[in-house]
Amino acid sequence: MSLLRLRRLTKSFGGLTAVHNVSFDVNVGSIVGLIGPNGAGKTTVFNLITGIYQPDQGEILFNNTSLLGLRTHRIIGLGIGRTFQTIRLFQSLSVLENVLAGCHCRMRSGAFAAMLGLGRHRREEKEALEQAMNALAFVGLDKNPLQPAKNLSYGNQRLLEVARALATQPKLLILDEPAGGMNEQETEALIELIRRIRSRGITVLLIEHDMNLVMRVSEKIVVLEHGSCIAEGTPWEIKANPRVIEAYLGTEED
Amino acid sequence: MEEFFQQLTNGLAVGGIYALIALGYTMVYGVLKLINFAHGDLFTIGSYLGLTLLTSLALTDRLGPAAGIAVLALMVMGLVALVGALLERMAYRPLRQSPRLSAVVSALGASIFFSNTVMLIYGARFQVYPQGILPKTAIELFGLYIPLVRVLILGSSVVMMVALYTFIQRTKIGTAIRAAAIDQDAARLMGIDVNRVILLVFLIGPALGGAAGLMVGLHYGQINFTMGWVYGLKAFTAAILGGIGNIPGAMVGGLLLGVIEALGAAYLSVAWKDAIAFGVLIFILIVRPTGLLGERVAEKV
Amino acid sequence: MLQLVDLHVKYGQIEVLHGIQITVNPGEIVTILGANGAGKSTTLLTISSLVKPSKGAVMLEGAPLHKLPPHEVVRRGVAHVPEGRRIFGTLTVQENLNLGAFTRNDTARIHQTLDWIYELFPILAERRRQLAGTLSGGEQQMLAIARGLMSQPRILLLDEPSLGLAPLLVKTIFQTIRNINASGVTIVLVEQNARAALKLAHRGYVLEVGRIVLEDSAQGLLANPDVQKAYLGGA
Amino acid sequence: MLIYGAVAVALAVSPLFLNAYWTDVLNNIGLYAALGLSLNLIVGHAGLFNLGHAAFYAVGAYTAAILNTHFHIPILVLMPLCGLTAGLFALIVARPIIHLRGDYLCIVTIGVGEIVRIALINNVFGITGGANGIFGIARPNLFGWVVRKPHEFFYLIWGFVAVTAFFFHRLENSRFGRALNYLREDETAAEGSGIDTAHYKLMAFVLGAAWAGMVGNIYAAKMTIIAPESFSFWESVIMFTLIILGGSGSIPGVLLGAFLVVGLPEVFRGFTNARMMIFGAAMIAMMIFRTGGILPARPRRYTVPDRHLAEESA
Amino acid sequence: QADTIKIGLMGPMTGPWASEGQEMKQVLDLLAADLNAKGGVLGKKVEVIADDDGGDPRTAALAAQRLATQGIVAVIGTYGSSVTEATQNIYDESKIIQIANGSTAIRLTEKGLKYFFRTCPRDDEQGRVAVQTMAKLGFKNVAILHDNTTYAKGLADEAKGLLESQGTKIVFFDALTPGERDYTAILTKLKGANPDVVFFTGYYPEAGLLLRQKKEMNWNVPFIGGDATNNPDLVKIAGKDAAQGFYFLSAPLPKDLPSPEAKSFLDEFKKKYGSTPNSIYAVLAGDGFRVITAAMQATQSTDVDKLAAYLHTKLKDFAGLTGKISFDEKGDRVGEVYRVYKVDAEGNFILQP
Ligand SMILES: Nc1ncnc2c1ncn2[C@@H]1O[C@H](COP(=O)(O)OP(=O)(O)OP(=O)(O)O)[C@@H](O)[C@H]1O
Ligand SMILES: Nc1ncnc2c1ncn2[C@@H]1O[C@H](COP(=O)(O)OP(=O)(O)OP(=O)(O)O)[C@@H](O)[C@H]1O
Ligand SMILES: [Mg+2]
Ligand SMILES: [Mg+2]
Repeated sequence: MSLLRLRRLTKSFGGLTAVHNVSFDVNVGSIVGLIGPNGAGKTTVFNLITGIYQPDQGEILFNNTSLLGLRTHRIIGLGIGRTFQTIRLFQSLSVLENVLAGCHCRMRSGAFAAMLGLGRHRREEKEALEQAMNALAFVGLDKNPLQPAKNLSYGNQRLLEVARALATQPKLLILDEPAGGMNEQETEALIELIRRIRSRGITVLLIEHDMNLVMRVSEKIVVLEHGSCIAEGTPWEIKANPRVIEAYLGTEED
Repeated sequence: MEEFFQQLTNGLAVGGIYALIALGYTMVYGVLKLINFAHGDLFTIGSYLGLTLLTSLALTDRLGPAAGIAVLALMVMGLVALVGALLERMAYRPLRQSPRLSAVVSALGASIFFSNTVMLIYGARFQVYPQGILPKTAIELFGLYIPLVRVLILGSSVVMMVALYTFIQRTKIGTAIRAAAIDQDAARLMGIDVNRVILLVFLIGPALGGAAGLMVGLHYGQINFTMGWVYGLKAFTAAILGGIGNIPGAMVGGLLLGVIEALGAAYLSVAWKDAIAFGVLIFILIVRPTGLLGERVAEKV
Repeated sequence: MLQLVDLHVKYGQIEVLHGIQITVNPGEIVTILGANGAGKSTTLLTISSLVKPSKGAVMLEGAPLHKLPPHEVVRRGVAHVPEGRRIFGTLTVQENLNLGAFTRNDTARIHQTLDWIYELFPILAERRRQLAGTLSGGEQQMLAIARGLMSQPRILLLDEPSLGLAPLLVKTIFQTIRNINASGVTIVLVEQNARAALKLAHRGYVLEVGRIVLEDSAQGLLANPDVQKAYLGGA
Repeated sequence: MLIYGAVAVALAVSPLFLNAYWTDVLNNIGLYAALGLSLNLIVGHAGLFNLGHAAFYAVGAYTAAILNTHFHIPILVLMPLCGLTAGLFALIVARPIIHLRGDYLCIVTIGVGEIVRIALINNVFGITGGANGIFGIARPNLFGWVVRKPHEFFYLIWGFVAVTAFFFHRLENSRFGRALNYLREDETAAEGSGIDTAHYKLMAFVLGAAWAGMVGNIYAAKMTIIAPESFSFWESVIMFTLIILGGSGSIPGVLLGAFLVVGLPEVFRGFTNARMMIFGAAMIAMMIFRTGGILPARPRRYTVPDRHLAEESA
Repeated sequence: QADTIKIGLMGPMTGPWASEGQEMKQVLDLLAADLNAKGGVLGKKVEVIADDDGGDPRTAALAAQRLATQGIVAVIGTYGSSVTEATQNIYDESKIIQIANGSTAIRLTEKGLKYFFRTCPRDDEQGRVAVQTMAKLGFKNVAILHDNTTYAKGLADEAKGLLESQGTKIVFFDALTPGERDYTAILTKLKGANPDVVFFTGYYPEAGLLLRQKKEMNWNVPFIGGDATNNPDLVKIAGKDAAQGFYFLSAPLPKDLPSPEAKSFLDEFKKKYGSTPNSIYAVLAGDGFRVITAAMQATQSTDVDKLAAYLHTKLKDFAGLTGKISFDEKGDRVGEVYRVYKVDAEGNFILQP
């Protein structure tokens, strides 16, 4: 059963068609990789899914509801969590508060409840704190939750983004180059993490240029070039696809 | 119809001065992302310095009107540029790494400091430029009556705008200024001396403000120590209207603001003139959130 | 040629480099390996004088670089392609490249360099009028590298040049680095892709929490079991 | 905490030792402190560059003045209504402009402030009294206690400040307060974490404005005459300045800022002519001395569940 | 018990009207020094305690609080009507006599405050004189321009009502924004309305610019100004050419006062400060000072109730610097105060018969 369904998605900027007629499905519980040369339109696809851009044409269905025209925060509320290609943390806020941002959309109490210090509000705050700490523990960042996010090293900032996205309690998690700036050892840990996320019942869609990671975690891979889908299949199929080799992978020499 | 065109020329003359001040505003903003609230007071200082130099050196008597005013303008621009550079050094440079709004407060402090210093030196009373320095000639055209001075004001604003635009867009230093505006450290890695660039901007912007101050003094005759606040606010409005940081935008914004004010006064209500101008501004910003010529924000996620 | 002598660097109160010694000989490619947060980027920033050492010195051919402002360092022929690209988002691709050549005055030669750059990265030629901020992540990375090359430096500092680049392009970039080096440019390379970096480099240093723990020829490091375990994904 | 308690006690007994003038200076400081706290929500927490806050203050003050002079409704009874009208007004004007960025928003708020002031001067709807303003506003009457003298107002005003600080402190440390900080830090990231940024920006405006409207009510009661010049651009500038100077986003900072910005010129009064010049220079000096404000906001405190702390020590 | 008698002065020492306030202080300092040289009042020296109202109501309220704590018997000032208004209650509640010098708004004395007086006339009287003058000069179509300040709007409304009631046509009625430099848009619009005369009720800086720019536009319509245009700087701003022929209303200028008091005062002022006072309001502040000290002398008391009663009923035709002074039961100055002046080619203000 498909959780996310993209149909004939098209988006252009000025004269440039960044995404052209892209269709693919992401099945419930699967890990799907989205790859392609630089500028192929991968990030743009993510931005279309999360409502940062509106498609010129096409259809995006999540759990059979259309996402077209919805603002980003609504889409997140429906159960899609995301990370950004260039890290976008709340740099001067604490690690914990970054994750609490993710909890926000699952909380209800408003300004007046807070001002009056209602019990409901206090209970909710406590729960959120608990959940945020759990998310941090899940990615292994719960050691020093009150330090500002900017003090984390690059790789840990990426993990923090993942924790924040997890705190929104997504059904689908989309990751844009999560391994960027990580060394091989750290990438190994990330692979482990992605598998654990999936085993919690969360579907994952990811962009990555690290082929080691993509090939090992994905069940399905979609390849974009110049905005269009040029291949779709299992890692083995993709690795062997001459078009993908020519456009993206290059020949293995070592 | 005749009245309409007359009002249009009235508006353009006022707008020319707004534009000139707005150019300086926009330049400084462009590089430091700082709303330099003291810019209006540099304008005031320009007009007071102009008065002092004019009366004490008697330049126009010695050199004749045209040359006299030209020399005067250069002196005023030079001195105000110096004050501007000093301002940058004392009030803004120490705050370069701090939150943006802190620098805004420093700018407000500088504005208070300057205007009250002028008051202490020159007194609270209005000061008056000597009469008859500028030619009283007027052009009569299709029933319109346009004093020559106004054409000169408008003309010099346009000339300065074009010169500045060419400088910023076409020269290497200009590109360096724009780069420093975006990311100072990255600009340093290109070999750009960012402090020099900022200093340069704080020489050019205030010089333009000073020139505008002199113009106002010569043309309108009457100056006082609080006028910079009003002109500064108008120029800021003009800069935003055109898209802040954008040089032709400042020009367009300034002229447009002048015209809106004149036409608003003429056809709607004099008393509501400023409210009308702000109303139009707000409307334009709702339609075009970064001003008329403002660049789109190139931010990609 | 370039020498870091007992370099200590602090951010605020916290010291992140604790006395680093690195020597780079003319014509070499030297790579610095290290985990996240080890201080690799900080080292490069100190060389280009954007960050000032609290103790120690950076010497270029015997002259202290750390006493110069960053723009002077560039004039001495040191180009730095920084972490996180730092391209000028609201300027066009072309203007970004022009700024790379800010310190040069030989207009004719600049055009030659530009042609070479466009040949190297054809996509940039296509996008030369586009605002750099709207480029894709990888395109921005190419632009950052290209901009660094525009100054025709004697020493090139590269901070994770392969970040976010597609596999094919990573190969191209590494080949380019090799070519540039062959043309006589000295290179200091910081890379997460340690294997590729070591294949390219002549020598390497391993940095751990602000200290140099290992220094060897590239082959030596590739063969070192500790290095293999920590940076080359085991075995 | 101890220091704050001591300061609060000292403040509470101060009217006993001060003459009417200095008590009235404290009253003015209190009014600006309350205004500063309300603007702090918008500028300090949500990071929205608002230089037109006086408009909302004016709406509250005029609502109080008009209803009190026309219908003789006791002025303090009108306080919730003043908040409501100011908040509603903010909702209406802020909705179309809330998406504007930084300095564009700034000029629009200045514009709104000026439009309101000009409308008041021009006696809009024939009810604002034009440049004369509205006079003859009745003194507040609290259960038979008529508030008239400066030290009587002192307790009314500072009582209101205390309540404000208490409420806003709780608000800061809640989901609402955090949401404002998220959008200040990075709007795209906030939206991408599931926060309705437009809604929260609007709510910051509305709540801040409503509070300023209530302060307007107290101001009208204190002055018994209000006129447009009390709601000029300069007023907005003062409110803004005191926040940044004191420490944006920090309640103690804003209170201290009110003391500095409103109190210092009074202290410099001895210098008559040079007073404002010195004040301007002092503003620059203070900003350079503490670039983030004198008492900058401190990180929020959380009691992290023990489970995680245990791991830390392990 | 106190060894001096303290009299407050509240004026705009800073802000847009700072020049007015500073001159008020000069006048009072001079008069007090004079008086003290002659032995003071009730055997005590008089001390003037000046405070700054900044030309703004809230600053004024603070200044009033401050003055009220300093043991003053009376306060002179201030200039602007809305500024005065913000302080009236404070002085009244503290039982301090207030004698305003420039606040002409009608309502200030309509509140029944026992301790409030003013040496300047009211707007309604000025309005009446203005309308009489316009009728005398034979103007049929009148344009009225004010600046939306309390004072100017009040005067404009007053004149408008009177003119309309006698059937004169008002062809223009609007307000300019004070503090600007360019009024050509308004002048162009005014010209389009084709009036016989323009009555400008605002202040001299704007009046000067209006005259100057009107001249530059080559438009020769007569202008009449209210008493806020009475200031020699008007001619400096407008230039003699442009100012020539401008009419304005004012309390008689010091130079036109034949009284020996005025003459000697002016001489002394010039001796001390180098020039004669610019503002009639500064001189009116001086009259406030002289009236209150005279009342103390006459009643041999500093009791405010006695003083107020004396000023309301007993003081008759006191020889003030600006003419004879008496107060009615509201605290208003009685008698015709306003005169009409015209600017001649030399820029002198000539009293019209
Ligand atoms: N806002 C925009 N305005 C103009 N062009 C854009 C914009 N966003 C993206 N583009 C262009 O669309 C193309 C696709 O960009 P996108 O970021 O989706 O690439 P990508 O596949 O994520 O590449 P990478 O792997 O390098 O991150 C690029 O060529 C880019 O220049
Ligand atoms: N501006 C800064 N302020 C405070 N601490 C900083 C700053 N920049 C870096 N650090 C800290 O200094 C240390 C070294 O950082 P640096 O960026 O040099 O590491 P790196 O080796 O380049 O890591 P990465 O591989 O993640 O890029 C880290 O602990 C980091 O948290
Ligand atoms: Mg991408
Ligand atoms: Mg790094």
